[in-house]
Amino acid sequence: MSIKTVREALNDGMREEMRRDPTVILMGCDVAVRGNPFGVTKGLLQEFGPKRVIDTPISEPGFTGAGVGAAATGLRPIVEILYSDWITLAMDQIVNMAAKMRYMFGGKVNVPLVVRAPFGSGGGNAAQHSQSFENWFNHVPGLKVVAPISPYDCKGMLLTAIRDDNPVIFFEHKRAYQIKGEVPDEEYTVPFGKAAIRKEGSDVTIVSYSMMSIKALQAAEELEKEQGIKCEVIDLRSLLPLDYETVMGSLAKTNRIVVCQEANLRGGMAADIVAEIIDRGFDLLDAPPVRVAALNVPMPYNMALENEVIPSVQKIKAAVLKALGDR
Amino acid sequence: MSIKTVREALNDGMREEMRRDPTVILMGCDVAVRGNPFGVTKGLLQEFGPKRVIDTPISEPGFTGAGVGAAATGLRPIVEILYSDWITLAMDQIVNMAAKMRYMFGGKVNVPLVVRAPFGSGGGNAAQHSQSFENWFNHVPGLKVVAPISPYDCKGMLLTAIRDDNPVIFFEHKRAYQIKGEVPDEEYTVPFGKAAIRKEGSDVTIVSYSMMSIKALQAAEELEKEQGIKCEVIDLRSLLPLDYETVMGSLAKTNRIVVCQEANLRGGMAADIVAEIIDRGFDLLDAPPVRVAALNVPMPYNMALENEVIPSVQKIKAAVLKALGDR
Amino acid sequence: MTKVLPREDDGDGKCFEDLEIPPDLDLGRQKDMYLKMCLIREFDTKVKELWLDNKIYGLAHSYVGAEAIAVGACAALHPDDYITSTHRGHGHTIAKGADINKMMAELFGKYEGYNRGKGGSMHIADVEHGMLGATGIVGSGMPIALGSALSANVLGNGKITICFHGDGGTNQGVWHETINMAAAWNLPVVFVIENNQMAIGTELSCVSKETDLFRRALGYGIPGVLVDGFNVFEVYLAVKEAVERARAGQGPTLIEARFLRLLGHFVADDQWYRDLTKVEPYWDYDPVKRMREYFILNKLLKEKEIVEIEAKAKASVERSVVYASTECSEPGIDTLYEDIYAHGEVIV
Amino acid sequence: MTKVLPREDDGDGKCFEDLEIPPDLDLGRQKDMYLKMCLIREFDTKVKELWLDNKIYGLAHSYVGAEAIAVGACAALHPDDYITSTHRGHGHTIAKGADINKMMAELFGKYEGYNRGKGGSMHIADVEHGMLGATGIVGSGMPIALGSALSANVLGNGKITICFHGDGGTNQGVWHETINMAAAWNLPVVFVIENNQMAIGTELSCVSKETDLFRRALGYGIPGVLVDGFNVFEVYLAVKEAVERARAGQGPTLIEARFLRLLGHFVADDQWYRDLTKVEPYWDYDPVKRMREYFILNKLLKEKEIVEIEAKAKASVERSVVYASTECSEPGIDTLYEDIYAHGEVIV
Ligand SMILES: Cc1ncc(C[n+]2csc(CCOP(=O)(O)OP(=O)(O)O)c2C)c(N)n1
Ligand SMILES: Cc1ncc(C[n+]2csc(CCOP(=O)(O)OP(=O)(O)O)c2C)c(N)n1
Ligand SMILES: [Mg+2]
Ligand SMILES: [Mg+2]
Repeated sequence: MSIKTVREALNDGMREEMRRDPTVILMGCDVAVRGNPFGVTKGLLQEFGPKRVIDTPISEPGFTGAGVGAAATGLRPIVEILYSDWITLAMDQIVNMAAKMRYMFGGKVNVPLVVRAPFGSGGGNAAQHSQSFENWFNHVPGLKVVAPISPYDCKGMLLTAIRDDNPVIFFEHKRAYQIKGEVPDEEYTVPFGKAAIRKEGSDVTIVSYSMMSIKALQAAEELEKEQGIKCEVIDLRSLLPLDYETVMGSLAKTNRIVVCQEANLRGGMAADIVAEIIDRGFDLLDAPPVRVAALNVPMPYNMALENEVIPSVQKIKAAVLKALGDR
Repeated sequence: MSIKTVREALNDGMREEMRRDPTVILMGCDVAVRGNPFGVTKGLLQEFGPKRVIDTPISEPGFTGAGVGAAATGLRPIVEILYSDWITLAMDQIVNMAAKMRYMFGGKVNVPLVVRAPFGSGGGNAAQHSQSFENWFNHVPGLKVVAPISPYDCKGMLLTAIRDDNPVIFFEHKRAYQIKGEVPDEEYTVPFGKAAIRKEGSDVTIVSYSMMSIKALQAAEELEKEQGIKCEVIDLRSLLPLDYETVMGSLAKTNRIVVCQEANLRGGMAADIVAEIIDRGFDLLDAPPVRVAALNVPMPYNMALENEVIPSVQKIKAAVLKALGDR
Repeated sequence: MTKVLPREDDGDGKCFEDLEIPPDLDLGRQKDMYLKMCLIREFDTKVKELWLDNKIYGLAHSYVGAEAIAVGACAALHPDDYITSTHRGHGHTIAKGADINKMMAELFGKYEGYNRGKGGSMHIADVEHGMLGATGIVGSGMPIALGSALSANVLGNGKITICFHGDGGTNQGVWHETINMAAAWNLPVVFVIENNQMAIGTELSCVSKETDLFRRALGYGIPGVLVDGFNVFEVYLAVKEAVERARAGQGPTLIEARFLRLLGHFVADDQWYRDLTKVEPYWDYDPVKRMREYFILNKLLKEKEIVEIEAKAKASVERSVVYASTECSEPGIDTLYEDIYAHGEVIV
Repeated sequence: MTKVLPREDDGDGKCFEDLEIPPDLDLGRQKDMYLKMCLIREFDTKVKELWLDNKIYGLAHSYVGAEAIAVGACAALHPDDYITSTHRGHGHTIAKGADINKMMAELFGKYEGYNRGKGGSMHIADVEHGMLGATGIVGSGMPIALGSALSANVLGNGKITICFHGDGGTNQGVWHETINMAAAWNLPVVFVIENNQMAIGTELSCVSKETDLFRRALGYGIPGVLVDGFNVFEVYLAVKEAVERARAGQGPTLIEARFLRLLGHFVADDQWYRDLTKVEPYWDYDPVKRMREYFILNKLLKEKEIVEIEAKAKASVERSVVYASTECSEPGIDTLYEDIYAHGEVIV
């Protein structure tokens, strides 16, 4: 085990996988010479050369599509969209080509493509650099969607994503690169479709992912210390497929549930999870599920306003109390 | 009153509004010379000339963005994306520009843009010509989203959309153009944010929109005739804003609810509505809300398979019975 | 090869020249090419009939009139090279060597079809023969070709990609992005514009000021070539040269094959929006007819031999209809979730 | 005007020529232009300081070194003409006549800012002066310019649009789509490429084979012009000619203003990835310095007069900081839902 940051874990993941498998390539704006503006891909050009680590022009639709075509013909491309807000540019290639090619062609091709999409809010980056669109992709059969947050999961799921023969949208949180944690020195992978229980508890289940799972954990710890409330915190890690077994198992224990997302509330993933929970275990619920999410506004620049929009630890705590309201 | 098809109602709507307001223009692939492949814009070129009725190159991102720029500088453009599946190409301009410009610029511009996007499935058009993405836009603050189905609503809401000073995504169902209905001869509009109750009933509320509201009505009629079950059928018409007052009012009466969408189930609008219903009136529910939607598969070409995927009258009826299950 | 062909309003189309005996194609290969052209002609003539007869559904676009392009271009390829396609993919698929039975089965929505009945006309694909699939979204095949060229480059397998696309497709953003990247990275890809001067009902000259599309090559630092798109040998020669450049590591070429759309946009399009008297004269350049005349004129084949080829094509297509309609099965409901994800994984 | 300027690796940059007295700009206008260039220089020098001092946050990109382009181009416009911008928008905003106080207030996130504190550097907009907003998504301003040109055409109001964009932006699909449509429809728009030969850490020559970007104009049937982007008068003259063409209904022009990025990509970029010794010589062409020398050399202004202008710029910027930091208010939480929708409509 070593202590690594998320940045290092992702970098190691790509490096090791590129060493192991010569068909893995990386492409995106500034991933090569500059090692990506966040430093995530540093050193890869030097080790693997410009044929496999490719600085693209600013052509997101085109280079994402090139990733699809390359994936269909024998490579395992990792495509980077520096801020996931701009994945808007590549929607056609992701949704209408990557996700559907295999099915449309009767199973004759695999599309082992990874789209790395740093996402999330914070830092006053305003409306075009702060968005979270995971539910858009959750809506598209043929894709897989993951959003790990710990260095361990980031590396382990990146390996799984690269090795998966399906297109995977890999949401890494752009304010998490400094987060540190233990990472094994030997090779390992983290499977998709398995949630992690970050904290056990019997009073309320908190379902979360990415940065929200860190906030949820903090909320749970504060609630325990301050009021003796025992929350069970689930970090989904994988959104499609999603580990409803773990979610429902926890709900069966707590009978109360809070679902958190960083995206705007309306039309988001949390609603989908709530609806599924209703389908799968309405009778388990002692109280209505509560959602925590960003307000339904474009992200304002002013950081005081921004802080109001982004779902906070405080709001998660309030949601837990609401879920417990009639107890 | 006259009997008109949806096609005629939409054509009349554009024509009358273009007569009334010289700032209304129309652009898209084949909207001018060919009057759109579905015949919806026929005759407009002849009446308003090529400056206002513009055959674009096949450049969806660019001409949608041109609509945004034109809207910000004094026009009221109607932009057509012939099949809404390809709105994937214009996501950046819609989501990051049209929806946010006003907010980002501190309220200094209006963006009175209408994006007409024929959507929906049927006819063996396969995976890239059958999709419904309304929940993507529902997720984006700054947009309005409507999906009328009757000729009356189509025309009335198109006028409202054109006159609205915000960007509106106008989903017309591409298999509805032949649907006939009464349309007033005089000018009228249908407001956004007001649902229509298509059938009153006291046993179960069915929430639906676009083609699903026609199927819901048929399901309700059959259920009434066959089993005496009285469904209240709500046609939302407007998805953002959404008339929760009507929905919750109906639920207060029936205490059971079915929510229908034509889009793939996972990540769709129905989940969002269910989650909102939970927030607004959990205690009103005598049974878990039931969703009806397309299966989570890309649309297959084979029409027998396609028919399995598209939500049917039969599935709505089964959902109603499920909602009544424990009665 | 860069003579300027007449545009639609030039009327008589006299600039199209007769087919000349190509330097490096022996008669056997020429006969092969003629057979493929006839197969395309027969196939898409039949498809129209079947569509109007409700045997085939969805959207189907005919390659009739464009046969010289797919056949001429694919003749310059190795069997394991790649091509990407458009919404008008039957011709490409046949030219690349597909089995017509499996194509027809696909259009009938049968499980034995290339796409197991899930794709239909607009997504016809024959990946085994390097045909990377038709796509219903204009322009969306461009970056796919970039990707297959990129993979050839990384894997060093020497494969070439031909990227077919229409004049309409040249105005999509990804067209520009794709050509710029292919040029910057010197990739082994040949871009073939099927410039039939129409996109549904929109004439190219209404949506692009410069209608000499091959001139755009200049902005990317790659060669641009204009050829007569009704002339199978001219297409062949231009593509062959481009393929050789690509194989030699000299990067992409942009080839504009200019011709005119002779039929409607899709099989049931009656073209009310178009002055058909202007189209009429261009039937003289019908590539199948021209090649036939070429064989006779140059005394390469006897009428009887030609008829044999034509009959063979016709019979194959007839056979494919019998196959698709009587010897194939409907995909079962149990196949619905099949092949969404690889290796049998199902996510409901 | 189409002489080929040296690329970065040519080293000495001798091809940049001295500024010559422009035929139609009187000294008053030249002084105005110099003041604007100084304002941009001072403003963005201050912004860097403030950002490093945590007074300003988010992403901020400096226009230092590019002053000649925005100022030269906007000098050719009427006050009610339009411009569109990029992520590097401060220079455009100032050149178009914005109030520096409101700009600085915006960067401080204050309610008195142009965007009510909701936009910040990357979305700075001054719609009243025709500045249609900065955008953080490279290329996304292109079709906005197409739209304003379209509206001018429909409304017949004679307004011209200048569309500023970087070399990086020229490789986005919408760039191609926009220029093609503008050409096809003959719209009153001037495309000005700020070719600083870099996009963050990526050199243009690595991502485009043809680095003479003005040559792309050929593919669209419009004029393409190359100018020295460090030379305010050359930019002015080229844009003026293009604006006149546009006003006369002769459609768009593509102007490449070639220069070199002198500073980091954004205010805190230390450029470790770049060989700065190659950049060093280009500081000789610093447009502010060059214009200053021009005034002296041609004996148009005395040192004292120049210093006065410079001091005025400096004082304005100092003043704006005082204004923004002490005389403005934070936007209240109650403004959160304000201006998402028009006319005060709130959808929670
Ligand atoms: C992105 C997109 N926009 C519009 C359409 C509708 N459409 C289908 S084919 C076509 C014309 C294509 O023209 P071209 O590329 O020249 O090919 P052709 O049909 O002439 O062979 C159009 C506009 C589409 N399929 N995809
Ligand atoms: C669509 C998109 N891709 C990538 C980025 C990240 N990015 C911001 S500025 C920039 C470089 C832009 O280069 P250029 O257009 O030449 O302008 P310059 O910064 O040189 O003035 C990049 C890649 C972005 N903002 N938007
Ligand atoms: Mg065409
Ligand atoms: Mg640049």
